[in-house]
Amino acid sequence: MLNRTLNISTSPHIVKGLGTDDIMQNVVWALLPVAIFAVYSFGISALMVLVATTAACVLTEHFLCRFSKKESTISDWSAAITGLLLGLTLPPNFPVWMAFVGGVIAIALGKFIFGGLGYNVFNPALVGRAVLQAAFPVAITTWYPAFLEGRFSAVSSSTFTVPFMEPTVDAITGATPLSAFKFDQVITPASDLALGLITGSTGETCALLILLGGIYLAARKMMNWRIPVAILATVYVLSGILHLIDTQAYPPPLFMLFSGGLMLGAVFMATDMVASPITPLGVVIYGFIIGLLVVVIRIWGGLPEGVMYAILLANAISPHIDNWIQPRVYGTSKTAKAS
Amino acid sequence: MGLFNFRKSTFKHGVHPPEHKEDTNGLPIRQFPFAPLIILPMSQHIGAPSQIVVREGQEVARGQLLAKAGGYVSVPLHAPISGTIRKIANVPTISGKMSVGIYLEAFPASSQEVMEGTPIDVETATAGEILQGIQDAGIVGLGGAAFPTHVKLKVPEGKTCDVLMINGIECEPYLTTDHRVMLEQAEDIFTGIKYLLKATGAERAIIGIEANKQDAADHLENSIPAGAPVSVQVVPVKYPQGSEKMLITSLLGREVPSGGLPIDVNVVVVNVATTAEIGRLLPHGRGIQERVVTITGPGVKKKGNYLIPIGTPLRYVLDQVGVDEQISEVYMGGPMMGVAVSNLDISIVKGTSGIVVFAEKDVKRPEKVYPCIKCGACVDACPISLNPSKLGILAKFEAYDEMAEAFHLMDCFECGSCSYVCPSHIPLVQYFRLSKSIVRKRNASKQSS
Amino acid sequence: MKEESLWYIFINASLINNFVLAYFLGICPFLGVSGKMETATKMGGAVTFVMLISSMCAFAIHALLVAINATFLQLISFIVVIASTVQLVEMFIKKMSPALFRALGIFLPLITTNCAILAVALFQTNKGYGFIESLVYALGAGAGFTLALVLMAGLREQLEFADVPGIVKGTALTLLVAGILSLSFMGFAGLGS
Amino acid sequence: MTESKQAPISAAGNSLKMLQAMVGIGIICALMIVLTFQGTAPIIKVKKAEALEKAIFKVLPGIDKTQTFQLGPNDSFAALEGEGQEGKVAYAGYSPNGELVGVAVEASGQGYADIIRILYGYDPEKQQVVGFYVLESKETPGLGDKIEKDAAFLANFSGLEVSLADDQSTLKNKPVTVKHGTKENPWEIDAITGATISSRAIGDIMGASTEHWAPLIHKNKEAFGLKANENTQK
Amino acid sequence: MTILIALAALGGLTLLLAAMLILANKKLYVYEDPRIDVVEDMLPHANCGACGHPGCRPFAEALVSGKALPGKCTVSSDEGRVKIAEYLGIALGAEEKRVARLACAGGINVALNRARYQGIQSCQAAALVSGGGKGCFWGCLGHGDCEVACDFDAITMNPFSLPVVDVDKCTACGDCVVACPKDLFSLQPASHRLWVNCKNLEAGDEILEECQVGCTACGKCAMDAPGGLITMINNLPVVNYSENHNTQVPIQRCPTGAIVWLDDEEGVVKGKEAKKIVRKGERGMGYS
Amino acid sequence: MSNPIQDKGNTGFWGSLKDSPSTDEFIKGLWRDNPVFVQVLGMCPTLAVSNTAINALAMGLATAFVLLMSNILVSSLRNFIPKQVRIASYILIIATFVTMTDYIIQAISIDLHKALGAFISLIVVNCLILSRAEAFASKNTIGKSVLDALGMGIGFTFALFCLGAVRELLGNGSLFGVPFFPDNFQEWIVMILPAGGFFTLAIWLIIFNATKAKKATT
Repeated sequence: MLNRTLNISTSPHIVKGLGTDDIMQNVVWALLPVAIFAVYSFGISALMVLVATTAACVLTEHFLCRFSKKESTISDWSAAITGLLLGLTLPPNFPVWMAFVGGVIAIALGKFIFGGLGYNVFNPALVGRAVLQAAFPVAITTWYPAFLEGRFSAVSSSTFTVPFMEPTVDAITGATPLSAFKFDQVITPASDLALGLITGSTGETCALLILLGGIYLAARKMMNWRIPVAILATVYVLSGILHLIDTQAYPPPLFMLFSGGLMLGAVFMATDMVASPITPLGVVIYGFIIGLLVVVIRIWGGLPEGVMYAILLANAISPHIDNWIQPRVYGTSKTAKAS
Repeated sequence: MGLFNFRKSTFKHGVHPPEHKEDTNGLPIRQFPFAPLIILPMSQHIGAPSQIVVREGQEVARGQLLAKAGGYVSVPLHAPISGTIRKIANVPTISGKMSVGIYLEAFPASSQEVMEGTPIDVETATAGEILQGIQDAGIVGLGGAAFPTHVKLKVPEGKTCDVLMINGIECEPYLTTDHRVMLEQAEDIFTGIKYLLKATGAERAIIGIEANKQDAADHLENSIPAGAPVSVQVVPVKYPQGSEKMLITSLLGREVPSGGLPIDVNVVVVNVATTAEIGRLLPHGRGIQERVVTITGPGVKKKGNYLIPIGTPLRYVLDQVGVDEQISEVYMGGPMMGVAVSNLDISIVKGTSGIVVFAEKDVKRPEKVYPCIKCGACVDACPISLNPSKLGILAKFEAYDEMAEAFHLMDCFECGSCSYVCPSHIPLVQYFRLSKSIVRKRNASKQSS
Repeated sequence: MKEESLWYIFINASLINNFVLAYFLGICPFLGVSGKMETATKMGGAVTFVMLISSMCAFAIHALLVAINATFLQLISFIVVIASTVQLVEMFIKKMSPALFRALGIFLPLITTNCAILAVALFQTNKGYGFIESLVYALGAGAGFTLALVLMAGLREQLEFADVPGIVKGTALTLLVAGILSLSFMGFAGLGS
Repeated sequence: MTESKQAPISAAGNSLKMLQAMVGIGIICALMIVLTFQGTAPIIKVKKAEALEKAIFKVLPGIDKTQTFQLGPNDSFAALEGEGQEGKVAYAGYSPNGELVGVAVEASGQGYADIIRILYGYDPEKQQVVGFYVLESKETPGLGDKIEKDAAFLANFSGLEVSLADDQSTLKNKPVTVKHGTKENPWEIDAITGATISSRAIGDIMGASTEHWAPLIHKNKEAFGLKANENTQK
Repeated sequence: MTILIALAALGGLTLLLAAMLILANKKLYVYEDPRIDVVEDMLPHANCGACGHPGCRPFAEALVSGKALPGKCTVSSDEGRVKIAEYLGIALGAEEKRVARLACAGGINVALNRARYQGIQSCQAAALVSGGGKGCFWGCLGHGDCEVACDFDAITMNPFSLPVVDVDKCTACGDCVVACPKDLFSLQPASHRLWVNCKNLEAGDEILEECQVGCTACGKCAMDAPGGLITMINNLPVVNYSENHNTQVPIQRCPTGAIVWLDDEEGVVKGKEAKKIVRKGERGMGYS
Repeated sequence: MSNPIQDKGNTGFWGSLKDSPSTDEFIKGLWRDNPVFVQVLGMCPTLAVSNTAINALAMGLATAFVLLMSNILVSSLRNFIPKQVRIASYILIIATFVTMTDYIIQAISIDLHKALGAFISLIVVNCLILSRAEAFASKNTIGKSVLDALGMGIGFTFALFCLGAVRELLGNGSLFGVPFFPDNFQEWIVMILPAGGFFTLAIWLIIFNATKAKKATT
């Protein structure tokens, strides 16, 4: 038995055992309740959207890997996350063909061109959504109220639009809390917001479930809790100050926190590890920038919602944050910084 | 002194690998049988190899000088057993390089009596004499680094040492050598501390022990000789607490400057087993012949802490304790920083603190390496606050100069925390070791040209 | 015409209608020098500086040309005067501050025929800005250019260490990233209204 | 290759040659530009005038003649030939029988992407906006630029109430954009779905401009009409 | 009138501009030898550094200033070097062509592995893990760092994981010498054809367990070689290339083929008594 | 300006194929050295006015016209202009032709002029024109320069058209303003936005890269 050939490798010879695919898989688990609630509140139309984006992302990932003669990387679950997230940011009545296009773009433009998992400098799902928003601005801002009768028996008229054709718009459309505020100065009660009794993108309506998913991931150390905390705190404080200055013109901070895609963005999008800074301080700065941009765009900008743009812009800044904020290496002077 | 004992301060970051110390920490140190043939490389320590002073065919007694120190940063080597010099030739070493060495054939065990040398009296000897004595005894850091102890103890001109730190942390999983030494050789340890205090001129000594060895801490605390300026401090369990720099930060809150030594913050750190060895050898003027080695790991049948003569071949050791049929990996040292053995013909050397054996079923090496997802686990693990994620990416793209200049590559001491936690299973430590060797090579060629 | 506030002029020129990402001005240097952070910041500074100077020149020339009733010479005078002024400034800096010259100087000749510079001159004239407004406009354009350049440089520095597929490598990748940045900047639309 | 080895600086003749070349080219260039300019200027002028005329005809339906007026001191208007001062010009339009149909006014304001410039026709008799045309906008194509094409939106302006308050110096109701489908009053503008911001911008521009111009035009209603009569007499 | 204004304006403007340029030209002209550009164009732009300069441009500068001779550039063709020499009117300064030689023949068909190496597939990385898995401590690890390091595609790994140098493509830039952690490469004049193809410092037939083509330090080559051409140093034969080394005698009795003759046409020529290696597959691990 | 062109002359694959040097001057600009897709020159107008095919075509032709005229003038004056003032002179000449083009387009169609905006004036600083003047026209005869300018100009126009056509087709559902798809076609508005310009050009570059890579392997 002492004549067996030994294996040699570099230390350490033991690993903690938590794999990248485990992390990704857990993110999917954390997203599932949100997705299930989406289907519950918006019916099969929402399910169609989610299935379309997820399938598009996974298939695109697979075929692009084949195309570049690499091993398929769909088994790391990251494409599934992208697809699910993208679906959750789209309106429930979004035409399926557009959702599919969005998924393809998210993976191809948001991930593949940078070299795949680990190199995407932007959150792929948000890249997909940004392109969709720019390409089909009407369809992506046509909302559909939650808890409609018959949502499980029929899809909305726009869901199965013929590919490349304009969707037909239902008579029943709703306004999201943010656009209701922006254009009509109507403030939706915070309880409705938290419980998801509102109009909005499939996955952004139930803030409580999103928070629960986030807490699960943070507890299992699969997500950097500092990011959502920094974002939400920034939004709360900034909008709180504004609200104190002028209660009429500026919405209450809780409304800002729970409306629109902020929760989903802060918990699941901004925390994309690859596109966010790596150091604790850097992460807080990153969160602050997102919060600031969200408040600025929502309150002074032309658009009712700015979470997507805020995160994309912060993604673009995060290499700089990583450059500026390096951990102080043990034994180096406190003032000297890595250049 | 004891006033501050409640302060369980520690260093930043670090990891908590499973300890697995319960297998052996209750087993007393036992004498290991003498191997019929032992192999003694001349480079058992960092620094110049020892120079052989015997010839082939010569008979030597146990404790007799076989090789003298090859310079200041070098130590002599003594015969671990009585026997005949069979051959002087190349012998394999753990580093993979061949080194000059001695093949020593043992006499029957009955004749193994130890030669006495010139004792060094701690009361009368000067610091210089003690340092000389330590070198003559062939003592190197027994914690694993194998750096000649007398060099480490020498306080350079213009610097002072106020604290002598005895390192009883033993943060590597599986290993219990120091634990047993502290339990069984308290007297030697305190004798050793006496020599060390004198040699360094330090005012006090602190013995640092991790909280998982509370029994050892209590035992030492109770055995402190009256009036000795020694205290025992217990620190929380965290890897790599046993690293000198981390220990200094934990116990004193001082930070050793980048590229510097503990003496730069007026501290000298000595491993507890080394201290015990000094306490045992110097009063008799003997040279080091054997050391305590933990033989453990899931692949070992008779696990334990053994007193093994230096030079005993690994093959013989494993043969004696019995190993799993499916033996797959053998590490010298612990699993975090130990070196994988490629060849069982190498022998136990002064720096060998443990042998960990894994059978095939015990090795959980992930098959797939994912790209870095910048999760930051390594950043949170690195005890010296490097950015292993960035360093890893730079290494992958061979930007070695940038790693060294902007990201403090050379400060990395390869503790393995980053690789241990990496969810993508990127061989970070290997990248860094490779990068460091290339940077060193480049710097050397830059200097020469 | 409704007066635009200086603040709006600045925001408009730097963020909403970013010269690079919305108007495609200065794309050549944008593609060329956005590879490294250091050069990007210096280039941004130099461009902003030259924009301010040429904005002043353009204001003066326009006033002069209107006075002598020869506005049809606007373009040719702009380009000639801007080019020569930049050259003068270059010589001046070289003489006065060699350190500044090393930092900015090498970019100056490159900038002379940068479309963003000429565009500042043309746009401010078209929009009928006054002197202060022109300066703010130039400052905003320069800030926007620098911002785009610096963001791009950070991303490209990071992407240098990425497994970018071979056929995308190079200009195509930079353009795609610029496209995504351009999309992100759409979030600023409507600011300040 | 080797010629540049000689220092190209020393000779004064060289400088002269450079001077000659530059000035020579400058003069050739100037000639070419001037000739082109003079050749094209009249055509351009005619085309520009045509374009403006076309726009005025669009916002004031049923006219066949226009006349430019400039706002002078004391809030009075005077007829004008050629180009007027920006921001102080109104264009009166007359029906074939010489009656004043309305006054076209330019207005501008902040849109979603940049300044939007519009021209609208105001009928002082009906106290209504009767026509609307976008002169210049950089609104998002396909979305914001519906303000130029969307038939339903443009229909808002073929009878938008801009009636004066009793004191004749302010508006009774300022025109304002409301959410799509909620238009109730004749002074409200029904927004375009998905292009709320641009629609609102138009409402704001319209509101601000009519507030300024409507009282002025009313005050000088006679001046416009009078001018038209003179024209017909000629 | 417009014409006159325009003429005056532009004329004035250009006058100003011309004056300024003339001034600038006088004040700021920096002379640089134009021949540097020409010579740089003639160089291969490989920037390999084999000439001892950091790149082709510095070499061009050195050439023009007379500090170097064109022959130093080993990458250029003969014509190219002659052309530069003619252009600058200087001597060619021909250097003998040197090539990189590997001193190991232990491919996986003849040499054993001691242990299975797992980790980054690079020789430099493997060498840091107990010296790599190779049975022979001195032998080639076969991960092909040299192949990667070579900018000229002159090195390819053969089916037995041994690098093979394409003598025509090799520019003797020395990159492989640096890349090899076992120091198996060296730059040798192409005329050195008698070659010791092993670096194993051990003696005796035990070596053959690890590698069938290793040098056993039997010393037959040294005995056979004419007049002190070969001496045994540290258990290896060393050829004294300053003697006449154009002889195939020393290789004939080598039992393992560790000393060879490198022939242009036939490639590596082993002696008559060298054991023939017929195995085409991997020899595998030392133990089961 | 920032991209000095290395003239490859008649070497290379295409050069050896075309034995008449003059056709080569023409052909190279069309495809092998296409100013947009291969040399990546003159990006501002390429991206800015390529949102519809007609704009792209007009801009391309305007640029080609300026390129042709300035190449002729530069080439004919090449012995008259001293080396030190050549760049300044070229800028003067180019600016002149651009101003002329500006007025001519205005005279032809005010609407077109409005659509192209300030980008006609910005032809002055199109690196393509200056680099052709500097790298080619100043060293070659009028005839060759004309061919070069035509090749490059048409290549530029062609590239602009490629971009404009794709962007208009997808972004507007039409080509040259004529509807191309059924009535209820969903336009991809992103294509006529700035981002779409970046994306479309990038995709064309990728296609060029891919074909080049394929050619290299076969």
